Amino acid sequence: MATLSLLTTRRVCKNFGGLDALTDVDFELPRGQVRALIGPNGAGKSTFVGTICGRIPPTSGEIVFDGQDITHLATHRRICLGIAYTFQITSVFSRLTAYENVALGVRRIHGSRWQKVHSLVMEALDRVRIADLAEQIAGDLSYGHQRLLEIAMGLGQSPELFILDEPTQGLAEGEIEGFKDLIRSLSGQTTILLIEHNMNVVMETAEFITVLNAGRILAEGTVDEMRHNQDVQAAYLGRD
Amino acid sequence: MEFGPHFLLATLEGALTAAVLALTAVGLSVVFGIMRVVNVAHGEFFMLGAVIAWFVSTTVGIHPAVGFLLALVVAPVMVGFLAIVADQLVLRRLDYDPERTIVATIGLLYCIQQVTLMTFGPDARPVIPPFNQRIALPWFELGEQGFQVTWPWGFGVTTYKLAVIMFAVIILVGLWRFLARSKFGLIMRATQLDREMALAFGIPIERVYAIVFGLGAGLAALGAVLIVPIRQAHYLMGGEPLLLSFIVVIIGGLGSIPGTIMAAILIGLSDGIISVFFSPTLAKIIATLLVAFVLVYRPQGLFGRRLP
Amino acid sequence: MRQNSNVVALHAGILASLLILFFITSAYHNGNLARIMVLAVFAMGYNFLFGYTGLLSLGHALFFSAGMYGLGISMHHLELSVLPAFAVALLFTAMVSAAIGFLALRTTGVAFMIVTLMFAQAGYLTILLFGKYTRGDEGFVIQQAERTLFGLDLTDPSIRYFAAFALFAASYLFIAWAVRTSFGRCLVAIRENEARARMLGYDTARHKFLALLASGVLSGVSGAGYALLFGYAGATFASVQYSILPLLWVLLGGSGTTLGPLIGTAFAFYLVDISSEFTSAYLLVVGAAIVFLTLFFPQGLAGEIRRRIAPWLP
Amino acid sequence: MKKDSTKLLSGVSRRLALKSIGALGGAAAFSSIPGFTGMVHGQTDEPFRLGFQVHRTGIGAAYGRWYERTTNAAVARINSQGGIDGRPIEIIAEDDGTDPKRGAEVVEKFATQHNCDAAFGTLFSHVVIGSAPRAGELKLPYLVVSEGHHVASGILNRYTLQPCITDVKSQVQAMAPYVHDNLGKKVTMIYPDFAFGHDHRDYFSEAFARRGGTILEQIAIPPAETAFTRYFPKIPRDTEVLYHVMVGPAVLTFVKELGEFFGGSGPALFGFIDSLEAVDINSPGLEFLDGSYFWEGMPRYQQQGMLAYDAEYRDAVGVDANGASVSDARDVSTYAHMFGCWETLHFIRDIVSRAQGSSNMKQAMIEAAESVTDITESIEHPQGNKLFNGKTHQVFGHQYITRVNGGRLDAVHTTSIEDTFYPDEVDYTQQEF
Repeated sequence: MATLSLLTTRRVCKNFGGLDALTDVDFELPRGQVRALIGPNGAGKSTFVGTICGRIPPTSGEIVFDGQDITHLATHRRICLGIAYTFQITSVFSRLTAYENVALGVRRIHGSRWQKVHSLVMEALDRVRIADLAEQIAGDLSYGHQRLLEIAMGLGQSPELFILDEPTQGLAEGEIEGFKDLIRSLSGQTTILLIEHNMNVVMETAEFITVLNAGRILAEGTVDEMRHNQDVQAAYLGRD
Repeated sequence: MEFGPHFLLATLEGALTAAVLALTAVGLSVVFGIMRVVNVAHGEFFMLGAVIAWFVSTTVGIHPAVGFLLALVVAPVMVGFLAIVADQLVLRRLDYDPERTIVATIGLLYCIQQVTLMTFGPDARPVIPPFNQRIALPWFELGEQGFQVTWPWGFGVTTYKLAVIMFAVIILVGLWRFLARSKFGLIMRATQLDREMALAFGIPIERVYAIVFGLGAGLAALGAVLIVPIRQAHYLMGGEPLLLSFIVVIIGGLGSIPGTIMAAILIGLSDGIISVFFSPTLAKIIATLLVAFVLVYRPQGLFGRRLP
Repeated sequence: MRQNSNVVALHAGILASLLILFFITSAYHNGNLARIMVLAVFAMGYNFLFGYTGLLSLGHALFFSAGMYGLGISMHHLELSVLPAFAVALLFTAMVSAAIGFLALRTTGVAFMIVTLMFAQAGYLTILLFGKYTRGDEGFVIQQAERTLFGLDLTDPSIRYFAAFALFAASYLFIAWAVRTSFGRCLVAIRENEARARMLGYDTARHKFLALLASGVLSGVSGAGYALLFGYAGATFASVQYSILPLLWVLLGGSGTTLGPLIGTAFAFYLVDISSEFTSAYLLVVGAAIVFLTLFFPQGLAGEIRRRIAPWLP
Repeated sequence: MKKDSTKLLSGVSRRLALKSIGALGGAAAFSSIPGFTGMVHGQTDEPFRLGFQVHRTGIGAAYGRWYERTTNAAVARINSQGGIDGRPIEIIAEDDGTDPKRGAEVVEKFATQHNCDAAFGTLFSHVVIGSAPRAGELKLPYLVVSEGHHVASGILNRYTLQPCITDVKSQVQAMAPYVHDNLGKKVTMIYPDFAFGHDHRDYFSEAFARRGGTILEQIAIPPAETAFTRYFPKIPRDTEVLYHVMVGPAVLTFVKELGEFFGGSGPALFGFIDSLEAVDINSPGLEFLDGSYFWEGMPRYQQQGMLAYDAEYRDAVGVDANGASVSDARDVSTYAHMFGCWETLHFIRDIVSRAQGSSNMKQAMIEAAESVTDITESIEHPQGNKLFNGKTHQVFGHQYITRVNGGRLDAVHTTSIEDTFYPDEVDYTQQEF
């Protein structure tokens, strides 16, 4: 079993000064799956992925990645194990070029093999269709392009697990289509954990959905199962 | 001197340092906290306060006390005004960029020092205190003959030093109440918390910044006027208050006025008291390392909250 | 790839012009340039930490003086010859830098500024405390006769010039190389956004530590070089002023550029030197020039060139 | 000689004439030395370029200003008498910021940019020590007015001389007998915790112990300190004499707080006037100094019948009988030290005259200086007779002890030159040029 699932969390809790953000989250993500993590605002989605990639230390519980307990591992170590994370709020290096933004991630893996780095960077930029903007300063790019750059930064690292925190927020209609294509093209090779509000995107790309509500896992299942789940609908309707 | 009186004397001296330091450091703290500007020229505003005090008190030749009282008003106002001019001419145009303001205020420091050297000269100049009586202090001992009162050699304090401590306390309490109660205080705090939000609420940020910069410089000058009858005016006197205020502001927690005052008391007193136990230069080293280690293990300062 | 050849040409051009300058300038400017090159190493070391890694230290006088006294004490008291003394200086500076890095890097921002300032102050006072060996503020002379390397008299103007050049060139090439490695690029990423760099899998703490170490050692090289070539070690060089000077040089020249420290150091030197000939109020001129530059050349001289003319400038 | 002086007398004011008669006295001191040919034998119109390192800014600024005034007065006098070897002196003054790095740069500038014939005038020891190596390497005669023990200790080089001001080692050891015999046997010392203070600590303690006295406590004050009261409790109760020396901007605070601490009931005070150079002894807060003793290199207040050329020297520099500027009585001079500039300039004139004709003028100047022994009190050397040691490049002279008496400093003792002697620590003449 352990080899099949790439990521497992057991009874992960996070308490922010008396406020329970996460309670006993047991989560399992099989290798190669595209998983969507949905839930109303404040459900704890970002906190949960934060505990996975190490930005937020869990109060208790354990996190296992690729058979290794990473609960107490430093952030950069986890990233080196093959986790890539794109920020919900764009967090590109705004004074560096788009190229350099992606190259930073690539170089961490391939060091100073410049040719290899170059081809991987251009490939990543190409996959999000901004290769022509490579020499632009990231801060000068449009918001949508910055979101895409953020994704390219993750792609460049060829991660085992790619965590995307609301990647389509602020993208134009055409760009969202491109994003869907991208995810589909990755499925099978890369395990993806997608936090997404856009149900359209979720339905079209995810294979499996986990619903988080008030810091607990409310439901899990295939896209179809979730579409008809009463609890899920209640959680969403209750809020919105 | 016996340990007891020595300790008390060092504490008294420490309190004097703390009082003046608190005024100067609060000045730096508001500038630092609200404008996020590291004002390297802050010590020069202090120095200008002392120099103007000398000028006023020697020009108004009626009675030392009259000149001094006049200086107490004139020096802070003049220095504050000069700071506002500097803010308008330089800092505002740099958009209060943290790095560039450091360099620009280094430039200001050179200019102020050189102009003072050319006008005031290189000598240390004394200001006559408005009053200054030495009070010999008694010490109590439980000796063989029971409870005894002694008058240790050199154990004393002057009335002026005591007055400085009291005056500084009054000013600081007044300032605290002003900032806590007044509309301007509210505006200042709002600006400190969130500059963008304050702008959105229609607070004239640039005017607030100018006033804050003037206020900060004025407080430094006020501290200098108080100390100048004890320690003379000199064109290089700005270095130490700058360094100490800087330390105090950080130790106290960025932009926290009560924290700054607490830190000033702590630094002032410990500077005095550590000197009782160690040889002077070693005491300085220990005090300096103490500050460093406090920050290493509590980078947000002793009284501050961790910055996000 | 054209940019690469530009960069190589620039580096070669800078070093070549410094060599040529020796033959075309007067003895006076020769001496100045030697001094500027040695001090530019200090500025480059500072720039490595401040300009590239984004850590503003106010305590670099500590590293400079560690190198200065490392060499000075070994030659003056232990009677070592130049090379071993230089090695001792580097080792000593590396130890000091490592200790400071270990402690001070627990902090960032203003706290880092103060912590480094405090450690440097403690270092300065320690030099005074051990006045018996350091001669405190007065300092001591490293005798002319001792300052020879491979039989060459380092006090001879031309040999001094080339020794300074060698120190400068080695440091310059090291920096030029280091900032192009993935290590150096990561430093820039840390400067821009440390949290993001960490999320790209970089051990930012280790990177910052190594950057501080390199920065400290380069400053120490400069301090040792200064003591060796100009024959003096004194506590003045450990005072606050010498922590602020490299910051000033770097900001004037352009932080985060390989060329900036040299330009800034030379500019500051000649600003003082020339203005002091016209007026005794030269500090006023210097102060006004600094204010003027920050107002109108916010990125420093080399930074402005990069912004306006040559975006490829390293 | 006679011919020279008559030449000078024609067409100059009576005051100048008086001065030049004084000059004859100075010249007389050298007339016995072979090679001395006179002062007005011009060979070239090229000015004698003299680099003057001035502390215009930094902690030495108060001294620098007066060093500059004294220098200008001496240059005016020398030039009016025909200059150095017939060449007018051109002073190239440059600020060293009281900083050893800038100091060394300035010396380089003198040597390589301005082609100076010599450099002189530095006061602060760290500037001297930082600059001297460069002067030596550039083979520029470097005559300092610093009172530091650096020259005679042997750490400098053949081109560095201190020809007209006694060093601190001599000064302090010459004080020990008087302090011991007249003020008290148990001394506590307060001094700044850097090299200058350490010289006081070491050399006074040694000399005082030799005399049979005891040093009870040595209190070193950290540099740049601005508050002192907290250090005073360390003064032992049985202290008979408090020996104090302090430099820097906070000296007045130091002395004032000392007074406030004792409140008129303390031990006898003996201080180095360095603590109060450029400070009016009648400043508010210094009243308690009345009756205390000071070392002075040259008495600030004019003394009746003591120094024959003092009045004329004061007149030339523009200092009144109280040691303040004639134009501003509040502007007190650094009288105890600045005579060194005046005397050094005249010393330079003399050694150049004697080196005249040499193909290597700079080397010849040093050799001429090394052959000097006695320097006679004269208008050129108004501080008094001196003995120059050519081997150690250091001069030895009389020291003065004055007592504060109703707002002025009255001389109570003049040490002999012998009191300042100590064994040679170096022989610079053995070094190559």
